[in-house]
Amino acid sequence: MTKKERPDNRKLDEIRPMKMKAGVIKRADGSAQVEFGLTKVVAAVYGPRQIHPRHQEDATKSVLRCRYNMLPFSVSDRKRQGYDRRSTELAKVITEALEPALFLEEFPKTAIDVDMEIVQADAGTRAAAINAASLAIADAGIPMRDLVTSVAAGRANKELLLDMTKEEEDAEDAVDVPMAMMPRTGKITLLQMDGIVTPQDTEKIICLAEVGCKKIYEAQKKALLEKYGS
Amino acid sequence: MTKKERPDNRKLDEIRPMKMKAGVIKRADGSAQVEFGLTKVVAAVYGPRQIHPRHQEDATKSVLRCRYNMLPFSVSDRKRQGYDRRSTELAKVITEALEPALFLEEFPKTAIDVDMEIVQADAGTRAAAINAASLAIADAGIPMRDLVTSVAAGRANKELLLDMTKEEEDAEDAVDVPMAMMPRTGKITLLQMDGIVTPQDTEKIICLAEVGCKKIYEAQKKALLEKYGS
Amino acid sequence: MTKKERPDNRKLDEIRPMKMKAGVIKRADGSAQVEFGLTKVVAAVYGPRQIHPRHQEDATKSVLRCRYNMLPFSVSDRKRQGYDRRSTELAKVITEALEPALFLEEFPKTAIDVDMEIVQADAGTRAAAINAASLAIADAGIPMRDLVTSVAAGRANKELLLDMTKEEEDAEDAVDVPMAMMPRTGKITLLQMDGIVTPQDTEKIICLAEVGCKKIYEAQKKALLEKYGS
Amino acid sequence: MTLKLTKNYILENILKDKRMDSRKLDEFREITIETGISSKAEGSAKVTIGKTTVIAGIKMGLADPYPDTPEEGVMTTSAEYLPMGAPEFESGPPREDEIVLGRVVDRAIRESKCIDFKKLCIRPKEKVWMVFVDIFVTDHDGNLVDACGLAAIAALKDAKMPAIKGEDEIDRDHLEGRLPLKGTPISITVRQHGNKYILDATASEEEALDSRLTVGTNEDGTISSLQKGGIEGLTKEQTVEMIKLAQIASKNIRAKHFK
Amino acid sequence: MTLKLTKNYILENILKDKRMDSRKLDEFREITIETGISSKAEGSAKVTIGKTTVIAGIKMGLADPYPDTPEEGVMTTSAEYLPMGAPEFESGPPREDEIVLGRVVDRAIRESKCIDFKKLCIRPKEKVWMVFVDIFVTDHDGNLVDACGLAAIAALKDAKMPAIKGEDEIDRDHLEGRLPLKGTPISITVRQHGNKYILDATASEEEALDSRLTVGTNEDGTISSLQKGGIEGLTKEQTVEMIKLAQIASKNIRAKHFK
Amino acid sequence: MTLKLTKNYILENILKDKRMDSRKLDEFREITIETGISSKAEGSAKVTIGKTTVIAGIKMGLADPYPDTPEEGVMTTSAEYLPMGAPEFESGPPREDEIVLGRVVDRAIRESKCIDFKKLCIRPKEKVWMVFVDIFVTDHDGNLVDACGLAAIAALKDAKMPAIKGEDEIDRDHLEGRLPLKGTPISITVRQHGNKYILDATASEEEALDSRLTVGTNEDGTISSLQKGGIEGLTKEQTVEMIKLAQIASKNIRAKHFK
Repeated sequence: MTKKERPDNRKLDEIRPMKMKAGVIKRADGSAQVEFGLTKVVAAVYGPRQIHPRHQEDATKSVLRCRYNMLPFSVSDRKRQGYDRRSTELAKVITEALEPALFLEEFPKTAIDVDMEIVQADAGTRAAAINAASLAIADAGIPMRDLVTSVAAGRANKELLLDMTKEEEDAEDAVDVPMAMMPRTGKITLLQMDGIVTPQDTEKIICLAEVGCKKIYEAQKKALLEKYGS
Repeated sequence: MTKKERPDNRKLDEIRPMKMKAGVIKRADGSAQVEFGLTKVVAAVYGPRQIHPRHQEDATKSVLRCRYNMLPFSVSDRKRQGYDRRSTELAKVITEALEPALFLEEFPKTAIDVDMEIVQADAGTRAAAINAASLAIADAGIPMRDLVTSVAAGRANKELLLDMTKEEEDAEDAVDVPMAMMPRTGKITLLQMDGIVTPQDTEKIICLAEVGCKKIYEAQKKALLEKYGS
Repeated sequence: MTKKERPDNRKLDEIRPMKMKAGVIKRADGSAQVEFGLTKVVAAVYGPRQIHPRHQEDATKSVLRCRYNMLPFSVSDRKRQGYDRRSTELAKVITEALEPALFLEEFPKTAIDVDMEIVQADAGTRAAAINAASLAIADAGIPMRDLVTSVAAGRANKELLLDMTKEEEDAEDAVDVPMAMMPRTGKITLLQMDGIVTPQDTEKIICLAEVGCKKIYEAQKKALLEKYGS
Repeated sequence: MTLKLTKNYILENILKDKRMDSRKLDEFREITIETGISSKAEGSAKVTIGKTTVIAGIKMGLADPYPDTPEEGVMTTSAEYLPMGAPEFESGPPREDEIVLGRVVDRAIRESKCIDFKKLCIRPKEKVWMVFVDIFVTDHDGNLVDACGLAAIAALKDAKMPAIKGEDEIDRDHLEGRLPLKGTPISITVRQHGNKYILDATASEEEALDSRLTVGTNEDGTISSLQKGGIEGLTKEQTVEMIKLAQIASKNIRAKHFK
Repeated sequence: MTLKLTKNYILENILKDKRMDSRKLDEFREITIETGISSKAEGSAKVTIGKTTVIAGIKMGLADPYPDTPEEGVMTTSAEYLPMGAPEFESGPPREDEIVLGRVVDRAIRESKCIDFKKLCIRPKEKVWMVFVDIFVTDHDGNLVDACGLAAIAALKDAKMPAIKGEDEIDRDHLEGRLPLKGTPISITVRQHGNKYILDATASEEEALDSRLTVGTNEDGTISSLQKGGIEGLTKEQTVEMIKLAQIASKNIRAKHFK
Repeated sequence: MTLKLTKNYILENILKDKRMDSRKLDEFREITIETGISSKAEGSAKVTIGKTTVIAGIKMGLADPYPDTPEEGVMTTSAEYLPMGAPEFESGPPREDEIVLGRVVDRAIRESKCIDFKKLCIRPKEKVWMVFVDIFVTDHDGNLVDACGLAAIAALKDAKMPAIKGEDEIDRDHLEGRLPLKGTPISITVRQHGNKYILDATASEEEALDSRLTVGTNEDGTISSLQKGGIEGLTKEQTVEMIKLAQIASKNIRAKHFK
């Protein structure tokens, strides 16, 4: 499977060139910048801290609040700022993807706020955002069960492949499966899929995404090492 | 007056075929569905219950809060959801139409919430909504001085008539008089009018609506009997 | 400089015909109407009074809250009501222009609310609004260090001039410098400028505005005398 | 806030035909109507009724006609409480009361058919005039519906028609006469307590007498809109009596202010 | 509110293959599907699953095509909780849960390619049909995603195409057959606890078993959408198992309700 | 929060010509300007001043011209605080401070006439280019106005013009040179305490010295915008002095960063 090549000369199970850096926002408690090819995301974390408005407080745990936002100039046709349904949904599924990795019950009555800003968008923004958020949470020194690692796998032009570009996502037969997991336990914390596919291929795509996550996991750990030494 | 006939073969003082049923929404404290010809409304009640947001609380009485909403597919050209001035006004006049029948002072610091949803609209939606709301309040076991009963009367094609259809409402000389009353005391609790008419005919139209309300009153009582037995 | 004349036959340093009247809104604690040529503003003040919403309360001082609003029919093309960025900015700079004249620390936990409504707009609305607001605050009996006085000076058709009309503001080389001051101390409390000009001319324009403010100051004092006698 | 005591005092006096400002039950406070208060508006008016003041302005715009009336102009009416108008008014999105106020005034104008919308058509199906009627309460001492209705019709009568230049551009420097209007619809609000009826209630009286009927009246004696308000019910007989009172009051105002 | 006790009780029972209403773990409550519930809609349906009720309506409108699909019609789907549907539902802007619900249903329809959008083109690049799918929850006792998905596809199947008259005016009095549809996509939500899986959770069960996977299934055995929900993670093996269960359930529903 | 003690300490030191980070009163922190930070934008830039970071992006769109300038393109500028930029920034509608920030930056660009809007006309009266300047604060340690102004002009200078294909469709794959720009307007904010003036205040210094003047400067020594901020008044003499200081600072920045 790994022999065939793609428009950008990658192998089918090859991830786009990655850049990861922790600690990019000085005021934040933790932050990270992550690039996958032309996709670029900055994430920053504040917390655990007092929660506003107060009525959102939970006496039994910290409330994880995520924002996913595309900057107006991150896409070809300018994106208007403000409420939109896609961003609201992504914030929700990203929150659910990150939460299993955190010990929220140890910080009752507080909030952990994660802001993810898409600077450049070329497919895979939610995966890049999760990777950046996960690094930013670690950078903030918030205890975690494991890093959360994310990538999309799928199908384009009859091939199952990893980490598709926008061009590949636009293929006639495209299937897109964004996935996030905690590599240590293999628990999948985000799974979505769009596009018609057999159950067998679904399983193969999930396996492919799992392989991708493990590679990204190494890159995440390296980025933390670069900041915090060994 | 009752001899002439209308496009749908009704007599001038004849009400469209009615259907009324109490107890249609299982989660609600009380509910009802009411149909007048092609107009179909569902109403449901929650309360008296704790009020949110708290600053709306009234230490001397329960606050009656009504919502009147047309579903997008209840009319020919799709209706967008969200704030609109007509619905806001109708919610207000319907609240005023229902309130005299209730003993709000017996439930201080609470809310009674009435949700009226228009499923199919063909003239007379506010009257149908009031009839349904009134049944739903009774179904919720909230004490009432009397049922509130409502119908529109008016004029079309030179005839004074009861319970007009959309077609009749569009007549060149149309006059529309939605009215609600508590039949036992004859007190009018909602009265609106649109269209040019003499004071004499106004009085006649009000009388016609009064006759209509009394017929509907019987149908409302029957619907409650059907649910609660005799 | 004062020899040349303008489209409306004014001298370069001449202010448009002014009308000022205190006490025009009966319900308000203080109010005033101010006209400069075709520009007409009404301002009214409530306070110091309890503040809503409560979280805006400041334990150390009164909160000055200003609203600047153009009525829909105050301009040629109807102005839609509701949030707009220009009005928000003007409310902010007007608040900063008025605040130095007030003893806010003497009324902790309260609000002073100033509502400025533009009835007719023909250039200089923010200056007229400040003059009206200042009179309204005095009319409300709220203690002040000094009246705040405002006018715009600038350049049009190569001449430096005072209190421009809309026509003059539209000149190719127009420079607009709205300014407010407390005449007794000479302290400038509002200063904005739009248009290309040398630093030397900037200074001259500021001097011109200062002269204008002193004239307006006299008119303001006269308006208060007219209401309150000597 | 009116104390409960004041409320009872007002009600007791009304039963004795007395009002706090010595007016008769069916007597209006002094009305003044001033037009042309904003030169940027196509038409404008300021109406005072006692201490109540409202201002209205007319702007003309261009719009696509509604599909079901392709040859008719359109109108939109709004009423807003300015924060200056009363201590309890606040800046923000329109409140329920303002929306109802705007809609009641709108219907009184619209249903009286005083505007000839056919004459406001520029090109059938494509472009028609839009009449914006914007009303603001600057000083609130009761009876806003009647004051806003008067301000709206006075501003409409004051309005000049701008010209059209080129393709659908409004030329406000050239005027082409007045808005196509006929008649002077006037809304009168009657409030009720027991078998007593009062006109032109002050803000304090309104707190005491919530129950009311607004009647849209025309010159020829017809009526073209009704709106009951308030929580208490009315009998049919009371309704008929209130319509009569509104008719008389509107005739007087029409005679005095719209000759 | 479900007490913590109830939650534990539910979970313990599920481990013993028991549910509070005596159903088997993979058993649905009774499903009813009624179409044509609003004669003003182009298509409509009411779906009940046990005590859960949702209604859906289809309206057809006209729109400009998207620049990247100039020859295809468009669709928009929304799901809303009506205040009547549960004590905790409130009027107001759509909440996060409603948005996700609408988007999951939208994708299940869209990605199954059951609507032939090419046939909804009126004039390429200029005018296409817009399919509005509006879904409302009127009674909430759990499993809203599956109920809303069923209501959407039932309403789409019920829908008639209006005609076009003149220049881009919709003529709803003349109908031109049905919406161009093929297939019956059905979404099934599987919830998980330990190594047990349940279908068609009630509201109480949903509070106890947050972790879930919604699978969009097609008649030919393919799947066209997945959406994991809830805070707990799933293993790959669990995921595969849940997809299988969804396949079986959807086959049964399709056989029984969409013959 | 800066303690009152810190505030007094800052003020006392300034009177002795000392700053907490050892800078001279008229000394800027290190400035870096990086362009091309988003390949999807027509132009983009990231500016850091000490620990303050802002990013700006330019997008080109199509618009109808304003009726009074039928042959000129248009520009819109906004500035927004991202939640990541400071603990007190929150998601939501733009706040007063953000609106003023955006408007001050907008006017400094617009009034300097550095953009040749006539060259941004596609067809007079019908279609013109719209320049969107979107600025975001990602790290806030003071002096946002100057940082945002630098980011805006750097992004504008970085911007390429897309081509037009067919009827008013933007072709971003083909570029047609750069935005028609002349000059490099730079805004400098001077803060004042007693007879001392400081440039490039940090967030802590801003809390201590509220009174300020932002001066929009041009290469030829002219100025094209002024905006006083803060609650304290300024004398005429102070104003003149602050304008001078801004002129000098902007000359240095222009020489170093925009050769």
